[in-house]
Formats: sequence, structure tokens, C-alpha cells
Amino acid sequence: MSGLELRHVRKAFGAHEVFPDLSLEVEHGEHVAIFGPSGCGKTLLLRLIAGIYDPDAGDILMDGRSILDLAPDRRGIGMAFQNFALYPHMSAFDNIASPLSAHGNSAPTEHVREIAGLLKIDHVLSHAPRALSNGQKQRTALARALVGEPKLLLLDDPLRNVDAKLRYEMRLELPKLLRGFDATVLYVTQDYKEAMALGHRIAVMSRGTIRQFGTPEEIYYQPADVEIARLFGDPTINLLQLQPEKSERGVHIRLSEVAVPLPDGDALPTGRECTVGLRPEVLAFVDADVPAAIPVTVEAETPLNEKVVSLVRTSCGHELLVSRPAGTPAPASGPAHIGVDPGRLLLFDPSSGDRIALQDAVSTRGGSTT
Amino acid sequence: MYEKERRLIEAFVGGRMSRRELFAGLGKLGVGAVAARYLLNDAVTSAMAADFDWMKHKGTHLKLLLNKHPYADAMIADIEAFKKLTGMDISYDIFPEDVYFDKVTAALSSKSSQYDCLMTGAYQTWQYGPAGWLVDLNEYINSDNTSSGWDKKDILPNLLASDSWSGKPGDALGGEGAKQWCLPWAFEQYCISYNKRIFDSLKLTPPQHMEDLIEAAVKITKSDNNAYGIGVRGSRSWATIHPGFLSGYVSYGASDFVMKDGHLKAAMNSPEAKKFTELWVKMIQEAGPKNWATYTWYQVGNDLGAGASGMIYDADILGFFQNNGDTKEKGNIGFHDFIANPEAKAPKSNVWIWSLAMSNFSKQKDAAWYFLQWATSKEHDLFGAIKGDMVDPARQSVWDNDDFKSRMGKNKGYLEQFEKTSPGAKIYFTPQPLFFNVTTDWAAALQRMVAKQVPVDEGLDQLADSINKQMEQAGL
Amino acid sequence: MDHTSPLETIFRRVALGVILVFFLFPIFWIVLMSFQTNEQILRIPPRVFFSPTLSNYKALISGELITTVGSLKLTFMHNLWNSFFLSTTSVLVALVLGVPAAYAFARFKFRLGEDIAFTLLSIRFAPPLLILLPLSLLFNEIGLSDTYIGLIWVYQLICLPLIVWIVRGYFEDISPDIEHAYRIDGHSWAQTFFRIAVPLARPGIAAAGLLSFIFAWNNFVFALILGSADKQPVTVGALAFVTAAGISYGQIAAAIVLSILPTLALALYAQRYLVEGLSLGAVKG
Amino acid sequence: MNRRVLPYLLSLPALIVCIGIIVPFVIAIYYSMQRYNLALPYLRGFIWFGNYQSLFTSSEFWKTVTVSLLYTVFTVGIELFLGLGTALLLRRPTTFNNIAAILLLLPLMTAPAIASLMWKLMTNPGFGILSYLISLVGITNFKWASSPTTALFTVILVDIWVYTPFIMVLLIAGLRALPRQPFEAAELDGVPRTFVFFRITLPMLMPYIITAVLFRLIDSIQQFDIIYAMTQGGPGDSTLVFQVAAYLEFFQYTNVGRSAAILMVLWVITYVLSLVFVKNWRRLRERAHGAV
Repeated sequence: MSGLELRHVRKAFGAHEVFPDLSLEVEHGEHVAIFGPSGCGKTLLLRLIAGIYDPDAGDILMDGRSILDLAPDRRGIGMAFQNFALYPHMSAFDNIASPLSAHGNSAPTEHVREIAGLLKIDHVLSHAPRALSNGQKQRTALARALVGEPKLLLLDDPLRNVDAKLRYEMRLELPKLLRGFDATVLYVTQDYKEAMALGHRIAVMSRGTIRQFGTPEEIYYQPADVEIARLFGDPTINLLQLQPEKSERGVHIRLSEVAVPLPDGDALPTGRECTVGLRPEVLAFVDADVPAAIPVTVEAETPLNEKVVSLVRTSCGHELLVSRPAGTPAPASGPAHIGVDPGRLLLFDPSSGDRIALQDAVSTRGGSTT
Repeated sequence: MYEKERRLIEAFVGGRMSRRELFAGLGKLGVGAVAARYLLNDAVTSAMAADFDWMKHKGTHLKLLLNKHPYADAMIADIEAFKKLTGMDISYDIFPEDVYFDKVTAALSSKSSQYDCLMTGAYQTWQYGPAGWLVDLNEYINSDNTSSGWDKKDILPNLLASDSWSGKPGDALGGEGAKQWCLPWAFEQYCISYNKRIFDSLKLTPPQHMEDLIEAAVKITKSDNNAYGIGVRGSRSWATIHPGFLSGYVSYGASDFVMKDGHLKAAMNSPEAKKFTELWVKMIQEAGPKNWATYTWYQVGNDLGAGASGMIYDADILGFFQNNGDTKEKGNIGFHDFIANPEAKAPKSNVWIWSLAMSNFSKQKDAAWYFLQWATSKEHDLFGAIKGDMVDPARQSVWDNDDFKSRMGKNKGYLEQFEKTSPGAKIYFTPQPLFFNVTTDWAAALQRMVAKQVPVDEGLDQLADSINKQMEQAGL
Repeated sequence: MDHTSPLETIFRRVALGVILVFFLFPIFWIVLMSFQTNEQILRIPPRVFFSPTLSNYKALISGELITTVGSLKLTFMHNLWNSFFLSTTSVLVALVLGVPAAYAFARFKFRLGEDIAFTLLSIRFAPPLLILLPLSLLFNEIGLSDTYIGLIWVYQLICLPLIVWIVRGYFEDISPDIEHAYRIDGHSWAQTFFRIAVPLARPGIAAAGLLSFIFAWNNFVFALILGSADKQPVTVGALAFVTAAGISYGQIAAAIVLSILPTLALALYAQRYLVEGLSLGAVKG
Repeated sequence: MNRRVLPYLLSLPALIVCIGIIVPFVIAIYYSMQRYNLALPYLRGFIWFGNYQSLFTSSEFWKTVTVSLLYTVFTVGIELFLGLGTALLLRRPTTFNNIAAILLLLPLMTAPAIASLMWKLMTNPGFGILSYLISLVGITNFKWASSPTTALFTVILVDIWVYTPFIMVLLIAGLRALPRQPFEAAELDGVPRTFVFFRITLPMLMPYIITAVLFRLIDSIQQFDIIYAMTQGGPGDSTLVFQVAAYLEFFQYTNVGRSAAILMVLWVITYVLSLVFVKNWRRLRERAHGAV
């Protein structure tokens, strides 16, 4: 039985329709990251689930039962808000204890201390929210969401308003912490790394619809469309407008006049342009004598911690980013050659942006990760 | 009670003996002052009860609507006597003078049966009467329900007439078919109250007429007495018109309205009216209070009492209170009658009469009439005049009373001015329901003239026009 | 905010000084007058130095005014009590009715909501004179004339719009997420309203409550027209010192001072809620 | 509780209480269409808009409209300026400022009906302290409420004295309730203070300003206590505002119909002014919060 299910949810504010028809099914105990640009309706989705808003149509179910007729306080949900939403007139302790006291737990002290210990805020429990640092506020908000051991935990971009260092720490810490709770988790974020790190599955939202719902690997290697491909990955994917050509050996594209063969696909578009996606790590510097080596000119090079990114230009003028692990040798400038792994090449329909499935791309390469 | 004492007290109650004589007589008989007073009250009550069934409405509860005023205070001080005489219970609501008539209008216009009797002035009855809020007291005066001791003829006839009107605009007060809307209780008339200290220092005598008055007032203003010459009211209200102003106005032979073809026409722009108004405006401009346009009775009074003005042309009782209260000029105030027009022979004074009326919404009118009888009786008027501050009582018998005379005699010239003014003291306004519209506009016009926004001549023409228009609109 | 130049500091202090003098000098003068006899007050020119007397206060508090004529009864303390009772109960009723309504207008967009809010405001500008005559007729009919209940009802004209509109603004300034969080924690709507919304809007409720108390206190026309003498507030009572025998400025001054005291006490008490405004500044979304 | 029903449940009690007051209001509208002078009962009759027609054709009435509007514009304008200035001076919650704010409420606590008696005394040319003080600087013939040229000024002065604290207290509360982040950011960025005031403080404070001004506007155009006690509408008709005119019509002239008509005109003016303000208030609120 699924932990949470949204069935054909529709929600509009006046003439503005945020969700035309939204469905989502989350397994019990699963951690799902809701990822999407700001304004796509992620937060509203959580609020519909929490009962802050009612959908105009459709149904929301938890453990197979509709929760629409339950008031927010009866849904058994924990939620952490992006702006923390701490009660300014109560101490951190009372903030955290709020869900416990609401359910008539008369001696919440131990429980609060325990969770505060887990989140390393046990020393500031007596402080008022305004006396807490942003990180402490965020942990307090998280503690408050967790303390009632809810069946469903909604985290609305909880790391958005904290500084980079803390965000990095929490990104490592949070999955471990959540594993200790037997809750279905919906985690809203705008940061693809957070989504990849925290979600068993990722739901990618865009303009009120879920564009793709899958494991982080699926999202990365088989993005549903060009937009998702662009959102995941750093540096971003290289996108080229090319016209696949057909020859007796199959279909190929040309980079610097060198033919790069494409795997067989269902209806490979020939004779018209399409968008070719090449992740920087799919490209690699090779010696000139390697077959199908593509001659390029190295324009610039940027070291990025564990990897180095080079900007190269093909002879027909396309600019490409090439990434390699730091410490591997490569020409810093001037002429060079790169090679492409055709199996990891992505092809998108230029008008709809949808990915054009290439034959066996995943089955042949599946399992390999970054 | 012993025969001798009884006879003494009866003589007093019958008005044949003064209070002082009575007490002296009782003292000779070995009756102490306190006991004498007790005996007296008892005797007065029983004397009143002698020929009339005062107890007829025993147990009834009456409620009065009263204005915070020394006259009302005097009545309240005597209210136990009424309770004892009639066996009725009585309670009262007192409201400050500033808002009193608002309360009356509100209470009566909502047809509230809360109040049985109320204090009023004659002008107000010109609205209340036609509105159907008051009872015509003639029905009661001439009935069996009136004690023979309630001597109608003893009430100053001018006042009794001033409180009665037929309800037809322009009909003479107290004339044919007049209804007695209320009964005079105590009143005030208008004379010159002056500061003897200032007058002596400038070797002035009380002024004889308007021009004389202006001359004296200017002299005082220019002297180094830190005082201006003449205090009169000036606020934008009927209160500015009815005291000194109207008294002088009528002395010059002017009137507020004339009857033309069965309609009332404003006469504020008649030659006599213009002549007097010119003088009045000049008087204020040259020797009046600087803040004249905000002045009402209490500022006029204050200034006299504090020595800030040399004299006032206003109510005699206003001067009296300043002469007898906690004021700087206590005892320094003198009184003099005033004939504004040098060609006139006797003073004329408009009057303000505090009167008592019966609400038409009262549910116990017969009992209420008992109260009115008692409150306007000789006995109560005398009590108020001697023991309280009911200083201008409405009954001749009180003015003839020696105790009262000796009390008032301590105020220089008070009794003399009363005697001279009283015969010509009555309401000089033409009764009509737009009285307050007319007098308020009149006051506003005076304010404009004094501020030199408009010449007197023109201002009065405008005023008459505007009033004629209003009368027409109201269908009068 | 702290980087003020010395010149500006001087300017600020002078400006504040002028303002304080303008607003407080008349009060100071009234307080002085309340310790003077009428004769002392009415001097030319006015003087600051005098031998103070407590007679005005004695007369007001004991309810007896000793004059040359005799002793007069004053009902001032009863008027003071009426003012206190009418203002307090009216404000409490207005809070009970107005705060939930203000919350509804702030939090919910509902059909006719703005119209209802504006209707509540519009009763504030129905001129009292306009409705007093029909109202007194109506009150006679339904037995509410000359009752405290009737007066408290009419006083809602003054208090209710003020409370609804001021408190509404404060509710709107509270981040709705704080309330949502509390609901999700498992609290009912009512618990959220009383434990989150109301405490957070407290500065606004205190300000609105205080102001409507003052306006109710300063009113006189309602009680004057609709109540008998024993229900009159201090505003009517103080006019009793204006009589045909003159005006007692000293007693009026003392009456003003006495009538200010309860309101001042309330303001001092409410002050700690008023300043909460800043400390909760971070709440605003 | 149902989200749809709840707001009605919350606001209806307040509305019901008010409806009890609206009934007499409707009766009053009916009165305004009658020839209805209590003292002339036999002339009573329904005359449609006769009272209004007579008002609109009378120059005195237009003078009343002008004086009322002048009074309103000057009192509210000056009070807003002074109230905002004072609120800015007392913005920081120091003990001194808090005490000063409470003391500055004192004028509001003195009932205008009585305080005006004191103002009359204080402006008396003989005993008045204010007249005395200005005479020290050489102004000896100032007539305050007694001269047509200065009467309006004087009543406006008293109104300012009484009601500026109302605006002040609402704006102090408003200023202290503003979020601090924008100011901190501006300070860090070294934005000039005048810029901060006009571009941050004032816009954020606007909803509070509108509320305060709205209530002052309603009260000011309906002012009665101060003016009646000080001048009764005089000298001449230089301070004859709506409420004083209507009061005289009702209580002195017992002309219920005309009084009701004057007040209805006042009501309509107030209604329109308030509507404009409330519309703006909503707009500014929404701008300050970002529409949902």
C-alpha cells in the first residue's frame, strides 16, 4: 500500500491554475525529493497535503484513506517550513514540544531533549527564537516536525535559508537522521544535489506538472526532457542543435566534421535538426590517433575542486564543456582532440524538448554511475 | 401646641408677620431656635394641609427633570417637606445647564414617560407646547384639584402671561385663548451690575442710557484698572439676544417682528432697531470684552466677579452671585436699573423665567399637578428665596417679605432696580416656533457686525431677509 | 539608525522638546489650576506661583461642595464610576466581537468579506445625532432606554470599528505559516487562534483597546440622550460645574485630572504590550 | 471547522450588533425626506428630496461644506505631519521614549468637550495663560476663537492638540512592528537615510498611516465637541461645520427633517472618502505582503 497518493489533484487561485491535473504515488517509508524551479508549485503541493489548502478536484490519500475531510491537525503530518515558522513568543523547547502537547502528552521533556540532542540544539532549548542563529532555528523547526514521529514528514526546502557550510553539513546529516524515523518523507528543494542526496526518488516539477518521477539515476541518465537534463548536472549539459545524418552504417551526427554514430533508435529523426545533449563527463580528451577523435581548440580551463572543466571549440564553432577528474593530464590550451561515448549521448526532440529514446542506452550502460 | 404659639405661627403662615418677628415671638415664649424651625415647618405643612387633601396621591412616585441651577438646589433642599405633605415619593434627574435642554428635547421627542415634571423657560415651550409635549395647565389651575392657598394672583402677572401662549405665531403672550404651558417659579431680569470699586476710583455713577453707558465703558477700558468697560454675552446663540440686548432694543421702540397681512415679518432692520444696534455694536467694539464672540453668561459673570470688567448689562442674579460668591470683587457689586433709550421714561427688561411644566407623557398627571402646585406655592417660593438662592422669586408676597428684603438689601441697589424694572419686565419676543432659528441668526449677524465684516445697516437688512425667507419656508 | 551627526541629535532633541511642551503645557496648566481656587485662577495676569489648595479634590471626592449658600451634593464620583464601567464593558464586548471578526477579515478571503468589513467601518461614520432620535424611540419600545446594556450596545459604534480595523492590520502582519505550523502540530483552529494569533497580535489589540477605551471615555452624547442622571459619565458630570452661579474652573480642572487618571493607569499597563511590537518584528513575513 | 463557514461565524456577531444600529439609520433616512419640525407637527409630510434641494440651494450650506472640508484637510494634514514626526522621534523603544509616548497621550485622554472649556479659559484675553504668553512676545490683540479670521485656526489648533497623539500612537506601534531586515540591509549598503525613509520606511508604514488617517478623517469631518464648546459655529458662521449645523437644527430648531438631511450629506461624503481610503489600504496591504 502506498504511503501517500495524489489522484488527479486540481488547484487554481482565481483564473490562475497552478495544478491542472497532478498525480503522485509515494511508497510507505520512501523519501521523495520534490525538485523544481521556484514558482512551480512545490510548496503548494506540500500545503495541499498538509491541509492548509483544499484541492479543487481530485483526492489525496494516506495509507489508502482519503485525508481530504481531515483538518490539518488530524492528518498526523509533520512539516518544516522554509521560513522556519517558529512561534516567536515561545522558547525553543516549547516550540519543539508543541506537537507533543497538542496530543496530550503531558511529559514531553524527555522526548524533546532526545530529539534536540540528535539535532545538537539541546543547549539552546530555553532561548526564544529571536535569540537563535539561523542554523539553530532551522534545527528547531526540524525537531518540531520530527518530534511527533509523524507518518508523513513534509520538509519545505529547510536548507534554503541557511549558509553554505551548514547546508553542506546538513545534506550529509539529514539522510542519516531521517533513516532513524519510519516516516514517508516529501522533501522540497531547488538544489539538484540536495534532491539527489536525499531522495530515494525525485519528482521533477515544472509549471504545475510532474515532468518525471524516478530514481536519481533515472533522472540523470534518462531525463524526460531537455529541461530536466539541463537542471541536473554541474557543469550543465552541453546542448547542440545538429542534424543527424543517415549513412549505410546507421545514423550519425557530425562534430568538427567527424562522424559520431548514434545507437539505433525507434524513429531517429533524420533530415531535421534535433538537440543533442552531451554531459561534460561524457567527453574526454584523447590522442589524435584514436578513431573518431574530434579535433578542437581548448579555449579555457577552470579547476573545480575534484574536477577540471575545459571550454573547447569545435571547428564548426560549437562550444563544449569537457570535464575530467583533477590530476589527469590534458592540454591547457591550443589544439587537442576529444572523444565521445556515443552510448551516453542524449537526443531531444527540438520542438517538444522530449527525450528521444535510443536503443538500449540504459540496458547497455545501466549500473554505471558517476 | 400652645395657643399663643399657634397663633404666632398662623400669623406668619398667613403672611401677616415676618420670619424674624415670628422667631422673636417664639423666643419670648421660651421656644429655642431649632425647635422653632421644626415647629414652623410642621406648622407650614399642616397649615397648607388644612383645607385641601394633599394626601390624595399618597404613595405615587414622581420623577423630575431638573437643570443644575441654584433654583433647583433650593427646591431639592425643601423636597422633604413635599414628601411629608403629600406622602408621595419623588426623585429627580439633574443635568448640567450646558446640556439640559438637549436632554429635555431628547426625552420629550422620544415620548418617554420617564419624567412627570420638568424645568423649562418660556421660549422652549414655544416648541414643546405646539409639539404636544406639554400639558396646558389651565385645565388644572381652574379645577378642584387646586388648593385655595395657591394664590394665582400673587404670581407676578407679567410672568404668568409670559408663560402662556395660544400657539398661534404672533399671538400676544397671555392673550385670548392662551394656554398655560408652564408656571413661573423664579426668574431673572436685566439691569446694570457694576463694580463699585472701579466706579468710585473713576468717579463714575451708574449710566443712565446707552450713550452714557458707552462713555463710561470707554472710560473704564482706557483707565489703568486692568478692566474693560462693559460685559455682555456674544456667543452664537439665542442667549446673546435675550438679555441686555433685547431689553435695550425694545427700549428704543424696536420689535423683532411685525404682523403684516396675517404673516410675521422680521423687523430687525427698522430705523429704531438700526439705531440701537449701531450703538450696541459700537459699545462692544470700543469697550466690550476682547473675546466677546465666545462669551456666554458665565464668562460675563466671571469677569465682573474677578474685576476684569467694570459693569455688565445682564441678569441681576448674575451680579448677585458674583457679589455673594467666592470672588475677588465679593461685596463690591452694585445694581442699577437701566433705561437704554434716553427718551423713554421707565426701564423695560426682557425676562428669563425658570418655570415648571408637566410632561404630556406623564402617566400620573393629577399627582404631577400636586407637585407643581407645591413647587410654585408661596411657601416653597419663600423657602427658596430665604434659605436657598432663588433670588428673583416669581411671587409678589415673597418680594414683600421683610426677611427677603433684608437679605437682598445687602446688595446695593438690588431691590431698587427690581422695583423700578419689574413693572416693565416681561417677555418682549414675538412668540413663534422658530424663536431659536431667529435668535441664533441674529447673534451670528451681531458677530459679523462687531467683527466689521459687514456694516450694521447692511447686516440687519440681510438678517431680516434671511429670517423672512426662513419663516416663509416653514409656512409661517 | 545609530549614525546620527551631533547636529542631528541636537535637532532631534529640540524638536522633541518643542513637541513635549506644546502637548503637555496645557495639561500642566490644568493640573496647576486644579490646586487653585476660582479666585486664584481668575487673576490678571495669570500666575504660576500660588498657595495650593486641595479643596477642589475634596469637594469632588467627598461629593459635597461647600459654598456660601450651603452644601451642594455632587455626583462626580458616581459619574467617574459610570465612565469606568461603560468604557470597560464596552471595550471588552467590542474585543470579544471585534477580534474574531478582524481575524476573519485578515485571514480568509470570503464572499462579502470586504463588504462586511466596510459595513462595520461605516457604522463609525453614521453621525450619532442622526440615529439618536430614532434610536431613543426604538429603545423605548424594546425597554433598553436608560439601561447600561443599551448604552454598551450603542458604545459599540465607537469601539467596534476601531478594534476591527486596527487589529485586522496586525493579524495580516503575522506570517500565516506560523499558524499553519501550529495547526499541523495537531492543534485545533480555536487553540491556534487563542495561543498563536491573539498573542502575536497583542500589541495591536492593546493599542486598539486603549484607543477605543479613550474614545468611549470621552463620549458624552450617547449617555446624555439615552440615559438618566444616574448613568451619566464623567464628561457630562464635569459640566455640572458650569451653573447660573458661575463656572468653577478649579473643580473642572480637578475633574479633568481625576478623569484622566484611570485612563493613564490603563495606558501605563497597556504600554508593555504596546512595545512588544519591536521584539516581535522578526515575525513579519 | 469548515473553512467556508468559519469566517462568517467569526464576523457575524459583530455585524449583527451593528445591524441593530443600522435600523435607526434607515429610519433617519426616511426622516430626511420629510418636512418634519417637531414644533410644527401639523406641517409634517413626505417631501422626497425637498430638504436636500433646500440645502443645495442655500449659500449657508455650501459655506458649511467648505468650512468642514477646510477643517478636515488642515487638521488631518497637520496631525499626520506632526504625528509621523513624533513617532519617528520616539521610534526606538528606550524607557524615555516609552514614557514620553504615554505622556503625549494625555491630550487625547482629556475629553474634548471639557478640555475645550479649559482652552476657552487659557485663551481668555485677561486670565488666559496662552494670551498672556503670546503677549510677552508682543502679540496683544490676538482674539483666538472670537474673531472670524482666527476662529477656524483656533479650533484647528485644539483639534491638533487633542488628536495628534492618536496618529502618533498608531504610527509608533506601526514603526516598531516593521521587519528589520530591509533596514539592516540598507544600512549595510550605506544607503542615504532620506532614501531609506522615502523608499523603505514610508511605503512599509503606509498601511498604518492609511488606517490612522482614515479614522481621523471620519472623526474630523464629523467634529462637534471642540467646535461647539469653543465657538458654537461662530463668529458669524466661520466655524459652522456639519455637525454643529445639524446639532442646531435638531436640538435648537427642532427641525428633524433638515437636520437628518444635513447629516445624510455628511454621511455620503464620509462614505465616499472612506471608500477611497479603504481601497488604497487594501492595495497597499497587498503590495506590502505580496498577493497570495
